Amino acid sequence: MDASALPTLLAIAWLTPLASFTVIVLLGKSLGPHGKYAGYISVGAILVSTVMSLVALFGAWLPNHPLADASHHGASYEAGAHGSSSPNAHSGDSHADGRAADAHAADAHAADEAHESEKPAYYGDWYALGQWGKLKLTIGYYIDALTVTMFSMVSLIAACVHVYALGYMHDELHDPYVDHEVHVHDGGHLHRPGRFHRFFQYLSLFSFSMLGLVIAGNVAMVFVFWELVGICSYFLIGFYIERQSASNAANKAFITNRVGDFGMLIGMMALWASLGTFAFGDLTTPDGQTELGIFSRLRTAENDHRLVPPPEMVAEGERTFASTETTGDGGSNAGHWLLFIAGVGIFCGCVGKSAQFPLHVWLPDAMEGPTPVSALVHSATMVAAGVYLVGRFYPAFSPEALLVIAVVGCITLTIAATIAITAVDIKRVLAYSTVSQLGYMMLSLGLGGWAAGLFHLVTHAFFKSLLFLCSGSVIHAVHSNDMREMGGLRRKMPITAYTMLVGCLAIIGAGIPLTAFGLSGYYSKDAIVEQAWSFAETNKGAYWLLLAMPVVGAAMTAFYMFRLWYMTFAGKPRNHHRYDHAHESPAVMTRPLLLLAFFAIAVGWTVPLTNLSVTNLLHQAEPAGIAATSHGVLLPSLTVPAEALSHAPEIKFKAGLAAFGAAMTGLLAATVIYLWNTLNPAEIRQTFQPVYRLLWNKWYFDELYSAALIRPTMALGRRIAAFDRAVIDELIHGLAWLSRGVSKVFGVLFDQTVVDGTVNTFADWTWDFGLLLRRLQTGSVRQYVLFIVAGTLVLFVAVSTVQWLAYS
Amino acid sequence: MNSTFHLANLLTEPPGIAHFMTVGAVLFVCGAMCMATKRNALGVLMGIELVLNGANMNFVAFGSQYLQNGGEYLGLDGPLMALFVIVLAAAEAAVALAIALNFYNNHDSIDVDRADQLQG
Amino acid sequence: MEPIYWPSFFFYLFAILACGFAVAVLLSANIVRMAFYLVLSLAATSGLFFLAGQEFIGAMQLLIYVGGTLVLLVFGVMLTSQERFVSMKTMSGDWFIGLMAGGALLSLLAAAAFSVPQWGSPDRAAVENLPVQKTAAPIAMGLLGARVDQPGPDEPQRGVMSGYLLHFEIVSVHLLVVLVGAAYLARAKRKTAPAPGV
Amino acid sequence: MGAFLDNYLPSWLAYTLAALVHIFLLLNLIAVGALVFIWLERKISGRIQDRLGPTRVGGKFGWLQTLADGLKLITKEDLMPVGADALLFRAAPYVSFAASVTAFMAIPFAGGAYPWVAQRLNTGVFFVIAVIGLEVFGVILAGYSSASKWSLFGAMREAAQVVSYEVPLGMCAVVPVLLAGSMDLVVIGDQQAGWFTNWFLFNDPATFITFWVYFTCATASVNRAPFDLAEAESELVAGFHTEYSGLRWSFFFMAEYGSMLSVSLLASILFLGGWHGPIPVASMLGLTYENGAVAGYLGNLLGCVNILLKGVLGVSVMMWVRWTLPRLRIDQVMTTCLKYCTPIAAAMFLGAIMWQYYLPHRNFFGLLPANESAYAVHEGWADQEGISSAGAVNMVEAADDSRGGLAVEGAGSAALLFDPATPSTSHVASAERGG
Repeated sequence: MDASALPTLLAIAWLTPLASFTVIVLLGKSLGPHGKYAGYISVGAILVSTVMSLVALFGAWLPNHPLADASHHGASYEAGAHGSSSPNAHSGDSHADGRAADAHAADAHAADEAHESEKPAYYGDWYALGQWGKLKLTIGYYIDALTVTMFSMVSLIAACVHVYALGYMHDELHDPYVDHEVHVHDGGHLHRPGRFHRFFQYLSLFSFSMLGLVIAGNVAMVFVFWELVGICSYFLIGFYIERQSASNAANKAFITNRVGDFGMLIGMMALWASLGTFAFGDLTTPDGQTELGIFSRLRTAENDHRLVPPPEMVAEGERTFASTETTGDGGSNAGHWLLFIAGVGIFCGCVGKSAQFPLHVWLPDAMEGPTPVSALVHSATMVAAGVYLVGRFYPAFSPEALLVIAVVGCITLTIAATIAITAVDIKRVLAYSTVSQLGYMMLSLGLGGWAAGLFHLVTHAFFKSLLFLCSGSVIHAVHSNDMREMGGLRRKMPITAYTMLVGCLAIIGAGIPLTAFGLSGYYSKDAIVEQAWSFAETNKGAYWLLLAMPVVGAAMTAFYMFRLWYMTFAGKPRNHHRYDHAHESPAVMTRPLLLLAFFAIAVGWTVPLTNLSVTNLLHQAEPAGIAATSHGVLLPSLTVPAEALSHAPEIKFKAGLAAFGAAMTGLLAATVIYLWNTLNPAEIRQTFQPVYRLLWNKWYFDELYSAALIRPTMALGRRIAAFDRAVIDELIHGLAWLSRGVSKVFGVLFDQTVVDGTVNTFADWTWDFGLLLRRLQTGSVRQYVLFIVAGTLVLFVAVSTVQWLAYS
Repeated sequence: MNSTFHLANLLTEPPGIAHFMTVGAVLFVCGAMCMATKRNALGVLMGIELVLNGANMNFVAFGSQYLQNGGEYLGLDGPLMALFVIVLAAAEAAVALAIALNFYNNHDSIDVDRADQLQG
Repeated sequence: MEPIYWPSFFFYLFAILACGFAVAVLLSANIVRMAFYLVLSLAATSGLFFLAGQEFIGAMQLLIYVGGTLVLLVFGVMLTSQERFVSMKTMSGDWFIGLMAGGALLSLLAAAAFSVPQWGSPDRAAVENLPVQKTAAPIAMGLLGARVDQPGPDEPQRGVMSGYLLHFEIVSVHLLVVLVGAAYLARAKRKTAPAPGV
Repeated sequence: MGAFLDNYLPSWLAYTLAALVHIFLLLNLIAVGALVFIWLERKISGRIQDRLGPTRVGGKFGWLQTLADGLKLITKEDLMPVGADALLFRAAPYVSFAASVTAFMAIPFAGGAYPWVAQRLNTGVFFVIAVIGLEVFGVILAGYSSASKWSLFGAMREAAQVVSYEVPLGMCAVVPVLLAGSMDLVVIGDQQAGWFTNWFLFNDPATFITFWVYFTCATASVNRAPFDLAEAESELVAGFHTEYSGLRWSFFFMAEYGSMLSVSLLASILFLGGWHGPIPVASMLGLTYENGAVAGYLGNLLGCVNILLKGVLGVSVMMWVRWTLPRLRIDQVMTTCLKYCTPIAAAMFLGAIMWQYYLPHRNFFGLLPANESAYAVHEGWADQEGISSAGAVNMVEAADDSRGGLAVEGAGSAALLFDPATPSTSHVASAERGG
């Protein structure tokens, strides 16, 4: 299939869920008994999406863009590593390094691609919503290997979740549905109509929104779908709207995201004000002119795709930062500052969406939604959006902005991992695990590991959706979220237990160290640690923390994941009532689990006899210019090493061992405490009481926000309301009283004499004139005709006279 | 070309727009006078018809190729307008006649001078 | 001496007929005769239309105006032809004022007609060599919305000079409304009270 | 003819002569026609009523009966009622007769390259219908000016009836115009050349029905039984001509028979192939102008005989109807027009359009392919564009079609409209047109 079919294929994949959404919205419950067929429609739509995405990947993308051999990458590592041996060289040299790497990569790629910079990408506009001056809003697409990969991943996982939800949401088909968690006034439970169709309607919209976000060709469109994703998550988290907690969680997610979006808007404005375009790629206008997109503006070919602020950005920046000092060589840093602000602004949006510190608080609360939603939110859609956007926007991030990203990611991964250790709600453990893994991704992206970060996004999506669906299966079986009431369930539900074990092994990065064999997480997590290692070696000093934290985090990951598995499936049942009640889930739920388990194992592998692997695919999409090592301008000591450098054998060796060691440590600790019960968890808890309290209360973030933001705001609001009532209202009343008095006086003095007199005089004149005209109104048609004739004559004569006077 | 009027070559010169306009003017004025002097409502109606025909004459004259002397030329607009005038005149006659008959029914008269209740 | 230009002869013939019968309409006191003269005047006018090359308009004038409208008028005359209405005298004063105004208007219009040199007689040779102009088809096309006589100024595509389709529709609807309205106005009504003071 | 004589005589004399010849021929046609028709009517009515009709005057069939009647009428005293409006009373018969004669001016009696027609008009159909409609004025004036209530009633009925029936009549006449794509009677007639399958009567079911509606309306508009309300002798003595006698009275009848003939001729041109017989004898024998002037003249003569036969046939049918059907009441007459004829005519108009749109280039109820050359639109502009289709619908289509490009070819369309190649005369011809 021709590559030009890509936009069409992906558009079909993108729009089919929208069609399903529309149908379900319009027909709703009339689709089958209690809206049962709505689920089938939705599943059908997402299956179409999946097929289309896979056709796009295997049928249209890969035949036209053959993947490079992994060994070639290896060769390029050598060259890159070579260059990195003199990191203190003049910055001009680093271009040479980058180009050396480029040259190798170019050999690997198709022969017609003369330049590494020319990454295959298809972009264009489908429809122009309008143009207001410079502001042009379009519905466009930007398709490269990343887009195709994301499409396949998102639609595949969404399809699994849809199918799974058919079984999981089966209760909603009952009419009325009894919500046992909501108590009404008379002490009974809430009875309400089932909302099966509505759930699937939201799922379809969610899929549509996420796919739209991925295919978007410009920032404005990204923002639109960004918000759509947000509102969908709002709907789904608050699906059990009658539960106070669900309602609060939905609000919390939505409002927290708004905070991040505010930053994103600032970043968008900064970019647009200086660059004047929203588009990612270069667009050709109908009159044949090329409008450069954001990426081409920021990384022009003349500058070897280095990030250099374009002149208009410098000018804009100088206007904004009038007092900025100039650098030594006479140039101004204003452009770099603006770039930094834009980057951090965009990242703010990602912080909100991907639940990074300090806006991570919404994600654990989002567990109030049904479990399939959690699976979707945590793997393929909502939170993936933030990471995806960082990856998509990567060319626009300056090294300083990247450092901010890395630091935020590092903090997030640490905090979330520590909280996960103490959580007892099975879904909350997974939620904090997600936050932590997202921190890994952000860290990797921030440290220059573009491919590593996005690779982790893909692998994590698979095993995290697997984990969530498994936990859903468990919850479905025991009707509880609390791990303390579980135990020994592997005998009751083996499929769930062992698929979840696969998920756990994948997330801790289980594999045979120093070889190319392991579960999917093994590849991606090792790549991240390698990049961190490379970064820490290049930038000495306090940057080693950015290496230490992920390694420690890996250990914690292993610990809490296996703590979860042991508490749930191993050992003896703690609550016999729930244990007796437990059963394996139906096939419609377990089959997706098996499929996802397969992917969780294998998604990191290279398909035998081919070069097909996610890593290679992502390398195809690596934005131009970021493969090279870059240096900070505002922070001259900062160097972001090229990703290729991290594959150097000595780093690989050390990082691999460190990651494996950490994971084994964590696994061992969990086994000792929760499987063998050699150490009593309660006693440990007792010993570290303050730390435990801190972790149990999630580092008091909610309390902190409440004390620092919410309560002061409320107090201020009350004060202002009191001021309103006491001062402003009284003032207005007084003024009104005064006006009334004055107008009374004026009414007598002025209105009734002057105004009325004038009006009456005019009325009298009109009356008299009317009496005069009345004589003309004879009512006789014949006289009217005469008037017309006479009028015509007079008009003629008058015009002629005037003409005669004027021209004679 | 010659705006002067020579009796001698009256029959050897083609008629121009001005000739048609003169005929139209006569019809128009006769119609207008009819409207002004006839007391019978139907007489007034006939005057209207004459007026419309006088106007039509101008449309036709300006839309005719044979009368062109380098002046204004309406082209197809001329006959089309004339056509609309004719058709609307028919409609107008129908309504006016209905009004006249109604007037006759109500007042037993068609003297328009009696229809002056609207006088000021 | 140049040969007689026959259209000119017929022009004067019809012009004299039209104007003469129009004056007869004006001067006649008898309403039925007025109608008769009007018929003749309008028929002569249609002859003038034929002379101007507008055969379709001439035929329409005969068909609609003379054959339709005026028959209707005569019909109305007959419906109301009581002895006292057939010949209604007009006041001499009215006559005087009317003739004054009318004469002034006529002289004004005639003066205006002959004041523009381009409106005078065209060149005879040029007129004689003109091909016969087909009138019906362009008018029909014009009513259907396509102007075939005047293509837009150096613009090749269609629709630059729009036709009269909309006007045609409006007139059609108008006629329908008139039909309904006339039928309503003229419908048989039972008189509830005798007319006051005949 | 005038153009021909112009080569040998002074211009004014040539055209005057030509006009006089035309008038002479037409007046003779009407006068002789009236004589024949009156005799024919008497014979037909007699046979229908199981009588012999006139038998004595002039020999075996009483063929001189009408002439004898005419002599009697000429010698009769010319009476006029006391209260009559003298001018109108005298003018009325001539108004009728003039209208009747004028209609013949535009009716062709043979077509082809040299049509036999006094004045060829490119809006011939409307002209004829319009002028036939004027005949009613004489009747109305006669009715009014007679100062007799019988006459007035008759005239009022006539006014209402004729105004109403012109609507369906015009609608019916538009259908052949639509098929031919021209209002020129010569063109319409020549479109139906060849076998009788080409007649518009058989073009499609809509036209077939239209013909009968047309015939009904034509009968009504020439004031013939069963629509002769204006003279209904059972109620109104003799209607509008109650007070007439002598020559004036005979003029009314000449006008009536003239009108009957002209509507029949119009019917035969519009629907029955005009001067083309059911079998194309003339072209089979080579009697066309391609084979010389004499052959062409003979062909035209044959055509003339043909159309006159059809006209006489039409008149005979009218007589047959008159003596067969009882007279309608006035309300029935109006009902027939407004509730039946008009809607049917409108529907048939629509039907003909649809048929033409969906089955173009087909003849004889769509069974035979049409003769393409005969269907070329003869207005002179469509020919050049290679539009060989009949009917206004296709003209519109062609105009819509940018390829056909009537309005497209900027300067070209003016040339199309005012095509000098069209076989027509210069403006001099408008002298005849006026006459």
